[in-house]
Amino acid sequence: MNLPDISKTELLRLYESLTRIRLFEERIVDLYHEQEMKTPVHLCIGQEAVAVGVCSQLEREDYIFSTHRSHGHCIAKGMQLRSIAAELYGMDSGCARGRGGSMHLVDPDCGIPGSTAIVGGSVPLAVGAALSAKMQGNGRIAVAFFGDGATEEGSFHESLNFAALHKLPVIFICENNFYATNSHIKARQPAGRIASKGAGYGVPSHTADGNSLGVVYEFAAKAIKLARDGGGPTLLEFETYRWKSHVGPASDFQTGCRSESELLKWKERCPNKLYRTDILKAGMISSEELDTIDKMIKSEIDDSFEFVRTCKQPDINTLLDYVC
Amino acid sequence: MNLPDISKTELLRLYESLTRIRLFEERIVDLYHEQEMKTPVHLCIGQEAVAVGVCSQLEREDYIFSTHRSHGHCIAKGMQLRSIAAELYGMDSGCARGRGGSMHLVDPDCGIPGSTAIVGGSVPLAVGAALSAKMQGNGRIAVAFFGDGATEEGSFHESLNFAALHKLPVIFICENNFYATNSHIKARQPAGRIASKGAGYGVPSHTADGNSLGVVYEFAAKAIKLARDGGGPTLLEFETYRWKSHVGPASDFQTGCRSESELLKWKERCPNKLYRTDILKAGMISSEELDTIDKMIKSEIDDSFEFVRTCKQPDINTLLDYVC
Amino acid sequence: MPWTEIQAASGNTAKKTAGQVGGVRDLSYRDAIREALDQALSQDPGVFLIGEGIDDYGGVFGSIIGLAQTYGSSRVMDMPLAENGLTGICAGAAMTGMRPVLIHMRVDFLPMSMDQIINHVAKWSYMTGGAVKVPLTIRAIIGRGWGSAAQHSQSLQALFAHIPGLNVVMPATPYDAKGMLLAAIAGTTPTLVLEHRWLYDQVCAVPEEPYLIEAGSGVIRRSGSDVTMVGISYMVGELMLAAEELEQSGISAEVIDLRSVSPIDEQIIVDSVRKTGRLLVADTGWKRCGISAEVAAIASERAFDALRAPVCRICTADCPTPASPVLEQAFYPNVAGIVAAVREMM
Amino acid sequence: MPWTEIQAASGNTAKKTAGQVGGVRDLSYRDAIREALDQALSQDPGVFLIGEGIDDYGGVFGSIIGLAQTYGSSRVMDMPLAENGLTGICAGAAMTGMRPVLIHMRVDFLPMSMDQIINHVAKWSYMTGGAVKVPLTIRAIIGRGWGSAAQHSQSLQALFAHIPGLNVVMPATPYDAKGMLLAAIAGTTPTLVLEHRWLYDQVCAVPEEPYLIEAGSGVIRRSGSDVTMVGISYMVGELMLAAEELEQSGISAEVIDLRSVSPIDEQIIVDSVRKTGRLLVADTGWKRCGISAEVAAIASERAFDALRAPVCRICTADCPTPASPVLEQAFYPNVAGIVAAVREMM
Ligand SMILES: Cc1ncc(C[n+]2csc(CCOP(=O)(O)OP(=O)(O)O)c2C)c(N)n1
Ligand SMILES: Cc1ncc(C[n+]2csc(CCOP(=O)(O)OP(=O)(O)O)c2C)c(N)n1
Ligand SMILES: [Mg+2]
Ligand SMILES: [Mg+2]
Repeated sequence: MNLPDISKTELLRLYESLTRIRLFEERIVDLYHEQEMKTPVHLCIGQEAVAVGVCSQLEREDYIFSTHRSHGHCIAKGMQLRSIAAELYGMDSGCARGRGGSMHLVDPDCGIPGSTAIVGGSVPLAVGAALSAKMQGNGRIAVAFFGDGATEEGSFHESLNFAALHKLPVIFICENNFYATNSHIKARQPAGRIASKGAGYGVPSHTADGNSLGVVYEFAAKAIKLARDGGGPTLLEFETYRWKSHVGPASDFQTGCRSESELLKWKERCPNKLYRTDILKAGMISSEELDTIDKMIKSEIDDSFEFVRTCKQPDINTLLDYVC
Repeated sequence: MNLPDISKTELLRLYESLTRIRLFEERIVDLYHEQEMKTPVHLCIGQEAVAVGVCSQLEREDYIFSTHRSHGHCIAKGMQLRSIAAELYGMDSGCARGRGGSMHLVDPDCGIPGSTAIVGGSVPLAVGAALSAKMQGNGRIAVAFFGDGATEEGSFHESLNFAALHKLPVIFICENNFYATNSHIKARQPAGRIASKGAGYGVPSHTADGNSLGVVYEFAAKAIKLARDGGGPTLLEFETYRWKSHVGPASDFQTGCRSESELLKWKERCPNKLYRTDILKAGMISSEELDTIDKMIKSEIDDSFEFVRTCKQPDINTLLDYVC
Repeated sequence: MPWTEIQAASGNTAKKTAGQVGGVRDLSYRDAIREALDQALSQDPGVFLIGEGIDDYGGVFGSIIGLAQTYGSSRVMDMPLAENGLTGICAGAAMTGMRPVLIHMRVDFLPMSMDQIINHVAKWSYMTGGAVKVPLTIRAIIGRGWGSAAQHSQSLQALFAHIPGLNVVMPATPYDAKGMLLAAIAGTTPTLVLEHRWLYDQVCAVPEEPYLIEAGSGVIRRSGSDVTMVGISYMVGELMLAAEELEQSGISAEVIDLRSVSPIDEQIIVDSVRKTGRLLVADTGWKRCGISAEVAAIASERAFDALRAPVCRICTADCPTPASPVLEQAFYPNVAGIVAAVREMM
Repeated sequence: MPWTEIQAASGNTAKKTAGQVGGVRDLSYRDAIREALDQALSQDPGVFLIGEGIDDYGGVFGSIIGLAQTYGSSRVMDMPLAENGLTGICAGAAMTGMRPVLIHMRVDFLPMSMDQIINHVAKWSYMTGGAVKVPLTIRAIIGRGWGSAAQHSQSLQALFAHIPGLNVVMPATPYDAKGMLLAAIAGTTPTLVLEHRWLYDQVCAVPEEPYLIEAGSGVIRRSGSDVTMVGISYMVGELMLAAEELEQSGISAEVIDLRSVSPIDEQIIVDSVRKTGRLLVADTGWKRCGISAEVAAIASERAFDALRAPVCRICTADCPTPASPVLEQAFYPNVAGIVAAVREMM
């Protein structure tokens, strides 16, 4: 058992966040076939613990930068589901006014200056936000979320070097789900090297279980403290797994790109189920309490998609707005 | 004393190569003020041992890729001084027919597919040549020469990863002269990290004295053997120092960008002088023999610059030739 | 329904031009590319394909399906996500005897490798006085629709056409796709082959045996006398549809498929404009300093006296691609817009 | 004689336009830039300068000399050789309250950072529905001469002008350099400021206090009635010299300094062409899909009926820059070529 040493309220807040991400994305799966959500969705089902373990410990003002697979990070950081749902449907009330879609979630009020669909792009942007925080002396920190594939891009290396050189308050969170689209990490990198790259810059680095919220929480806590105390960046590689295909609501093992048995093995280590089991085992929380949360989240999700029906598409006369 | 374990003839060949580079570049220094050599020269005086220690052990068919500071590498790899000198003067008989100038020396017959003035550019090109050699099974290896500054570019990281993944026959030779233009490495990288980057890719890596030809020779020999035997890449960081300013024939300590005392300290460890002393000490070679070589090189250099006077500028009607 | 399937469903349709005669079959754009690559791989051991995840079941939208199985992973290679480095690596291989075909699923990833393309690949031959060539082919696919949005739908041909030392071709038909790809691989000039995703299901007659179509020649897809409509890639089909509609109202439009945006076939433009006196240019990309600007400039330099009306440019709107479907529709030019523009010209 | 000194010596000369009156002094282009940056740094704590080796004694060809001493290394920062990463880092800082000025000694290093510039910086405002702006200024210098060769002398404005979401300005005078740089830093649109190395010694009257010149407006440098000559950056001076020469033979040339290549001041071009009926465009870069193509296209769209002669484009030759001085001279356009072209037009 691996629970963070925090209050019951806090433990429940984490449960709520995990559940919100999972159920929101499952709702996308349910609705996608209607072909009304005309945006490529990269679901993070199976990877929720990383988003929650990290973001739940950040202040609202702290920055995160995410990727094409950003729903989880943004929800965990506190974005309203309504503004995400509306964006998925390209509505003018979406977080990016329908201009961005799934891959470009944004909410500056929640410390989310944006998400990028270019692999590796989120990494230097987060370093820049950390530089900004340091220069302004506002005590904020920045987090870059990215995948195993992104660690192959030069921008990752350039970012680590600069962050280490200036001891910037930034945390590099790599969600190693072992695949980039359908390409296994073995076809792209020498084995087991992601965290070992930190040494090349003098950046403390660890590989850990990304499906255990407790583990993620603990490593993130240390990294956050280090960053806030002026100790500079940390690189954390969390091993995890995505359940759905790279993009879209389907599963993909049928195509032969990976085996069902691999998927099933990881499903047994479902981060949400593991956490639920752990907090129940810990004894101070009842399954009824959790069911109540589930119900609350469901109605929150219902509300967000109902909200979409009240939204308007952008006016085509505004096509050229916001260019700069 | 640090001498490679090779025959007298071989030892003399190394001496010859060191001397050829030094005297050729000193001649550039002498002539540059005439303003006839209208090309930016990045001299490697002070760094000769790296070029010679590595290139002297390569076959003619092996590939090297160099940078803006390429004279030494190309001479050590066997290029004719005439074709270099003519290129410096922009002549049609130059190695690049006057189109390239100092920063783009080339000689495919010597295994030099070219040099690039874009920092970091030589690194992936060399990896590509190694991939080519491996695919063709021709037993060749490739060497990338680059500076400390180049290790900050993303291309360095991307290249190491790919070379390690495919165990390509390529050697990464970093000449760490502690400066990129006038910027000290401390302002650009966390201290002492260049060779430590290799671990991030499982690439054997070493830092060594780049002013000792014997040391360079020994590390290069191991790396070359490993590459030829299918053992994959090696990263070698050789610490050395450039005596002249970043570009041009002058010295630069007067400007305050670095101290004269630092320069003088390194000048005492002149790679050519050290080697000369070592081989004389070893006893089988007399200083008369070395003086004879010096004289021979001098006349070779005289010849190359006299040759230039017989060369023609490119015909302006050929401006659009060779574009593709 | 994966993103990519839906995109494929929305393409316009080209007319089939022949049936199964004498080694000539109807082939889709996707299959024509596949056949070209298959033939190149089998004929020349120096050819290899490389790209991110290209050996997976999708096979780059079907365009190389099965080739990984046939030729093995050393000839059809997966690669790390490192576009600039890999472009340099392919360039280095091309300089030393190989003929790599580097494949990007989206044009939008090319900016990552601009340094190697612009500063190295395009300049190497010139910079070495012709001593070393870089026979590198880069395939990249233009995305469109289903909220691809700003970073997954760019059509950046102008950036590359601007740079001397590269060929940039944009085949609009399966026949051209095969021939231009084979010519790119066989030649010594580094070549960028830009394919529009919405062309992949188009079908036309394609000869079985290998053939080469060199960069630099356009082709007249439809003869006409009242207006010259120059287009590239996916826009050629749109122009054909517009031409049919214009015919209804008695306007005879000539449609030129440029095929190659660098070099550009200036003569075919000039000759046509001299005949029709009017010019419309339709691009898949942006207007400012784009292909349409170049074509317009060529006409006003070399067919000035023949021009009887202002040149008209049909391009995507002056903004990044929006995600919203309604904005997407407003962003892209369409047949109705082309028809209206020509009517205005008459 | 360092490379850079020699380059500086070969510039053409602008006329001084005023003396030391009321806070207006003669200032060199280099000093005007320096003053702008000094004022921006002192007025806004969010402004910082960053670039490779920018804090050294050379101070970016003198254009920021002394500022590192005045403002310290946290406001005038050296950086690693990592152009793409640092562009992203500056973008991230710009999104979160800072106003970075990223400095490149050569335009040729921009292709390294094209992904961040094209895919991120230029698109961020649109992609976020205007929620997040990127007030980033990038300065880059166009090199020329002394065998700078293919990789150290490019003039790549067209690549950036093509992309919506960026301003691209190319001041030709010290006055504009100061005002346009200050406007770039003060605005919220990411802006690329391209400076020609051969302009650095030019001198003109520059007011002491800060002032802003927004991107998008051209200026008439010389009135004339027979031909409109549109130029940018260093070519404006060449056009002025050509205009003087043309005057000798009774040809009255109007010279327009575009100043900004994105947005482009279409109206000033159209109005002038409507007056003169003839158009020549002179660019510091290549022709195909370049600025000259865009200006020619604008004229043939919007001033078609006024044009009395084919448009003429004056650009660098269709090849990479050669190192050899004789080839260099043939590669670059010059005053004689401009004069000859205009004579041909009359
Ligand atoms: C620069 C770039 N190259 C390629 C792509 C296409 N692409 C989109 S997601 C992806 C895989 C990314 O893998 P990883 O970083 O591990 O993230 P994951 O999808 O596994 O979360 C690829 C190759 C892209 N968007 N950007
Ligand atoms: C991509 C790129 N950025 C910047 C430059 C300008 N530049 C030329 S040489 C140089 C320093 C290179 O330092 P290093 O790699 O250590 O090589 P050294 O000059 O010390 O041999 C710089 C910054 C360049 N040529 N290319
Ligand atoms: Mg992954
Ligand atoms: Mg160095």
